[in-house]
Amino acid sequence: MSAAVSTQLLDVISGAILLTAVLTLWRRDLAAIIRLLAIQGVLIAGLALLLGINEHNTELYLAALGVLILKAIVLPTILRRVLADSGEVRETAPLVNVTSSLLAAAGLTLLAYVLSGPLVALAPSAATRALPVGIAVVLLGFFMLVTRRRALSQVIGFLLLDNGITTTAFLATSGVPLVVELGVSLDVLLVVLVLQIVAARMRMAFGSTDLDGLSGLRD
Amino acid sequence: MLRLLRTMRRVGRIAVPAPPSPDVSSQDSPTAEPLPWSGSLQIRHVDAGSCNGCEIEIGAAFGPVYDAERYGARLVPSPRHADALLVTGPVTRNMADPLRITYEATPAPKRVIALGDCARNCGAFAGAYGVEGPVSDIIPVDVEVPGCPPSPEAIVDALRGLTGR
Amino acid sequence: MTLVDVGLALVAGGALAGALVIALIPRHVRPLISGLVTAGVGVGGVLAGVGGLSGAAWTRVAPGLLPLGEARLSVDALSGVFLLLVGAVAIAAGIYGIGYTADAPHHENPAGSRTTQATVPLFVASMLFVPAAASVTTLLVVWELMALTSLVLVLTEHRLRPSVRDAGLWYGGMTHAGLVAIMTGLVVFAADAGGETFEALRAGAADLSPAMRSTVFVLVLIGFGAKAGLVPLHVWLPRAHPEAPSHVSALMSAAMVALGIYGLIRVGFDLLGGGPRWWGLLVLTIGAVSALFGVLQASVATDLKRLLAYSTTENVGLMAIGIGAAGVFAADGNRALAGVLMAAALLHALNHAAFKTVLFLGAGSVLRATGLRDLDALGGLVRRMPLTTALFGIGALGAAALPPGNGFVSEWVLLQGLIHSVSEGVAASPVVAVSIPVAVGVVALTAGLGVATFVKAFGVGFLAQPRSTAAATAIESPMPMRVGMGVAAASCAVLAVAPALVGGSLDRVLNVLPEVRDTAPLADSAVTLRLAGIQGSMSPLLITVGLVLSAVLVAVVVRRLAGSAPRRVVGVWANGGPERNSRQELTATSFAEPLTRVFDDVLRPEHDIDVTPYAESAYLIESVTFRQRVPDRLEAAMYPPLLATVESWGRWSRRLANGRVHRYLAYGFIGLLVALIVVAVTS
Amino acid sequence: MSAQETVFAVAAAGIQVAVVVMGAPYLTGLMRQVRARMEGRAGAGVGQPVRDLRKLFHKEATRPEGTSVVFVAAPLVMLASAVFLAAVIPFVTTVAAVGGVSDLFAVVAVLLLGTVALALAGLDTGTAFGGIGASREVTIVALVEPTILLAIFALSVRVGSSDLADIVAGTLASPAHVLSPASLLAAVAFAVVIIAEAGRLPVDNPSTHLELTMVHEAMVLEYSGRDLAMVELAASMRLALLLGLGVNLFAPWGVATTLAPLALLLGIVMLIVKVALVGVALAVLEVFMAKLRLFRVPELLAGSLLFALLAVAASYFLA
Repeated sequence: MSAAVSTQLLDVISGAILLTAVLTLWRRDLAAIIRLLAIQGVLIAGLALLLGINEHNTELYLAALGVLILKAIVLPTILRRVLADSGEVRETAPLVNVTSSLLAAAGLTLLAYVLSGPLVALAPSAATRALPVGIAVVLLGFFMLVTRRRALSQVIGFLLLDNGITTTAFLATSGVPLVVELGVSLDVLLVVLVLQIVAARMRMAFGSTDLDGLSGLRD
Repeated sequence: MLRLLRTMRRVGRIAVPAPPSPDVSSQDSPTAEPLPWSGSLQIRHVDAGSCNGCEIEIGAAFGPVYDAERYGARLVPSPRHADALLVTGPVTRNMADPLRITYEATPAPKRVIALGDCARNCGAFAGAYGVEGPVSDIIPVDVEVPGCPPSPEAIVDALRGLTGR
Repeated sequence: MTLVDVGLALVAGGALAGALVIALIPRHVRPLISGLVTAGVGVGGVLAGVGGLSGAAWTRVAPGLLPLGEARLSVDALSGVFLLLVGAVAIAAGIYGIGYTADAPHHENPAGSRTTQATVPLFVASMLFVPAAASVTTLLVVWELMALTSLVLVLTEHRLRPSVRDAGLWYGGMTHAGLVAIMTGLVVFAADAGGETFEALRAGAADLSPAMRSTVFVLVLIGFGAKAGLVPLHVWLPRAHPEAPSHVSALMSAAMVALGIYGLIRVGFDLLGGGPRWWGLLVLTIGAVSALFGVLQASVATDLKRLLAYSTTENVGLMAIGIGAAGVFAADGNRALAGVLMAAALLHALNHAAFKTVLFLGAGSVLRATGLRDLDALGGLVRRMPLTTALFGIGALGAAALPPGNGFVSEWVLLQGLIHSVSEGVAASPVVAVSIPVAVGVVALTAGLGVATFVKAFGVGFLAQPRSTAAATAIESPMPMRVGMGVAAASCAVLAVAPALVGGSLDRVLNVLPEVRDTAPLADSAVTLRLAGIQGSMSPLLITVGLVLSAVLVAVVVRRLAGSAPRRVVGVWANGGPERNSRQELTATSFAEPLTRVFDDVLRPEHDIDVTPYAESAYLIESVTFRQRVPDRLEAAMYPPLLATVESWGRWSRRLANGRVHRYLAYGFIGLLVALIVVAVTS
Repeated sequence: MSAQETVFAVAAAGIQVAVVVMGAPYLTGLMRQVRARMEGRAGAGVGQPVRDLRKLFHKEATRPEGTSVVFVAAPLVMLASAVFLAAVIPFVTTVAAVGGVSDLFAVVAVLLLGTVALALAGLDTGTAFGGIGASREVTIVALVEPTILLAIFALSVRVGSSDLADIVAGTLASPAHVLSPASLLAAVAFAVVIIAEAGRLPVDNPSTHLELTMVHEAMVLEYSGRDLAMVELAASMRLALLLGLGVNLFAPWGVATTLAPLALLLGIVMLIVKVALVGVALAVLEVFMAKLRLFRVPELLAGSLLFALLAVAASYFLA
């Protein structure tokens, strides 16, 4: 693969990762958001694969496979099951309305570009130039975590955050060591499972997973 | 979206094949001549007091099965855009003036279709206290479509008589 | 004797002699004389401006004229362009004033009073001397004169409406706060530079410490920003401009506000010689916020003159965006781009002066004919006042930044300057890379909302059916008012189709500001506007001609195809209803309702709904009253706390003033001692 | 440019106008036909809008009492702006007779002029629906504007100019750029803009009969005869212009860079083919869409603004 083509592919994939992150903020339909998350998982796996091909790194192939299985298949399946159990199909009333969320997303992305400027300057390459995308996804995930009410949306925000960290890691260092990546991924899986249980408990207790209900628990 | 697409492919074309063009001379009304510059007929529908039976049939005539639009007929939201008024129901007292105003608002050349027995001769409502009279008492009628309610085929035939297609 | 001599002599002599004459003559001839004098002073300004723009530097010193020193005047191209601007506005406003200030048959026009009529030429003259002033003292004196005369004019109708007094208070407060800021800044500057003439300041600026330069810049930015109506110092505009007589509103909004911009350019780029990048970013940010906030308030305003006042904040914001971006690029060493952006700001100042004059004069004609400023009660004026409507339309086209209007031209140059901030392969600094796209977005949203604003002002105010008897019985304004508006509208038209004509002049202006000049920003070409240093060309003339040709072509073809039978006049289609009722029409409030809802979070409008049922039953409703008020949220958030603080200081300081003369003398003595000790310690 | 070339260039502009004026109604007809077929109907045929227009031109024109010259002039302004744009946008060739008219900002502004003329006419009738339509239209216009200008910004970075001819020629010279993230994001943003400006689903439903849901239609309720014909023709021309602009910005292949007759012919054929393809795609997509609530439209536009902003950011940082 020629350098120009791989750079272009890298740009397109990282652009698409950012796009899926933004779309998760846009859509209200939780099923569609989960689908977007799965697509994002595939894209991140593709990114790892591309970097692996570029650097002839077997470890990255394995990482790509791991990411694909976990982020594109396992986690979305779990989320779909939670969704089916909960019966809440839409994020009805986010704390910040969708229009403002999108404008905030624009601001966060620009912020990510500014923040990563010095980092890119350290080792300019095609991969590091796409670094802002990873950081932007982290910020968007955090934003979603902060502004959404449904427990499931929060889990999705958390996953978005994790996807952002993974993307950043791949772009910045061409992948963290495989062991670390696997460890983190298992952690994430664990967290999601715990959150699923918490959400189920919440629903039993309050009848919905609106996190505002929890504020009644303070002393 | 995929589901919808599959449905579309399964159903395919549901419009019935177009029957041969009706013979204009066989219409009930002698004045039913096609408009100049035929092939296009914009219609403003006026419900002058109908029981909504005719409306259901109009809906059917413009639905996918009879597809009156294929002959160049189209319902429009303003009499200014219209070539023909499609009037249903006996004209009630409250609708007599609006009907006149609507007729006045339609640019020439224009045609009026009285649709259904009520519009032609007040049908079952003849002599009722709230009824002013048939459409022809209020504005000049060019085409009459009998029936209570008229069948979609009859409506389509009447429209084709005006579009000339 | 140069053109500038003649012009400024005409300004000074005309204004002083004219004011004296006006004060002595009887009431019924005052409008004519005052109008002619004002226009004459304006002609003097235009002459001086043309002289200044022709390039030769001009300086005159009058020692001993001012109490503390000499009066120093100097006119260069930068002064020239603002002299021209103020002079031209004064000509239109002066002619207009002949009709506007005349008494109506049965009641006295407050704008015809002796004070007001004599003050108008003085106000114009003091404005004209601001760009000509060439020393700190001179500038401050004429600046204060301008502030005082305009304050007198704002208060003209104070007997009619209490809101005028309120407006005067706000205006006086803001303008003096601004004066204090300018004075502090310039005096500190002069003290450090070792001289108070502009030459001395220019020479001494380089030796100032960066902190001192920045202090001076921020202080003058506050002072001139308050005069220019930049957010958050804009609060006086939407109060004072609606309450002043309309020809004065035009002078204030089109000319005086531009002098704030003049001051900023003069001190920031000329005297201080440019500065670090954050100056530019600061001005850019303030400009962007002003543009957006101004247009947002304008788009939901229902008072025509208040709408125009907020639109002034918007347009000044656009100028500030240009100046700020020019500062950023000048600091980065990209002088070609900085030149284009500065040219855009100056061109926009000219365009804004032209269309805002038309609009305020038009609003004045409406006010005079109907007694109304409320768009919700206007309408249908196109039949009663056709010429006023047409002229207002020209102004609105310019203000909406649509081709072939004049506002479009300067916004195009501004956008071109902004979008060429990066070219392929050249990595821009992150700050620029973020702020410039956001600025483009702001300019674009401003343009879009500007369209909505002026469709509302023109469509609701002048078209459709009258919404009140006052609007239904309006009569067209007298000849001088129409001529005054016509002059301004004609200059709009010239600027709209042939902006390339001013290219040479703008280049000479930029020669004064070497920081932002590389080559002539608008290459000289009569037909097409070509930008120097960047790839961009647009021909307003050809676009206008093309549109007209297309319209003729379409008209001819349609006539051939469809004939030219006259249209049958019919009743309005009201869905079969009997007749149209002007209560069915959209009002300005309802027209702006979707925008109000979209920007609900920012505007936070206040609603009052009163439902009055019939006495017989609570379920039968007799009437529903709906009122909406969109308060200025920035003002509400910032000023009450500030005023409360000031008030508490005032209460505290009252303890100092207990009425004993001894104590007052003691304050003076202590003050003197402190000053002496400071001098002793520091020297 | 020699005299002969100028004549050729003027002729090319004339050809563009002729193609757009003749082709636009057929494009509308094609899109309606595609929609009808997908709904299982037979459809009125591709030529139906032409028949409608022919009839409308010969019908009586009316003018509501109490309207001003604005009401009469608005269709003329709208159609004239569309004709002007058909002449100056480089659809068939990038060689223009005169410079300085095909700047993208100016093109967008002239398009806006037509919109504003119609909005004023809607207000001028003094009816509730005309006013509502005008109010909604300018609201949408105000919110679309930032997206358009930012998308233009993103596109102009590549070639260092916002002149359409330069952008098209630049893309022709280096076609790989079309697949860059900046270009793709700008394309998405521009697609939303086209939908909003042309009044298509999900922003506006061009075939609605219900006044309360109308935007564009509500403003033209009072027009009849030749005035209505002009408005309808202008509306289809605007759709054709926007689609043509879209395809030429992102897929300019076939546009002639010379004035050779064969190249011009190819340009015309390619233009028709490309616009027809995009039109069909748009019509197919519309079948699956419902109209958005008016107050959900800002969400869509904020999304497109975000894309445009990202496109600009990408063109800065990934360049």
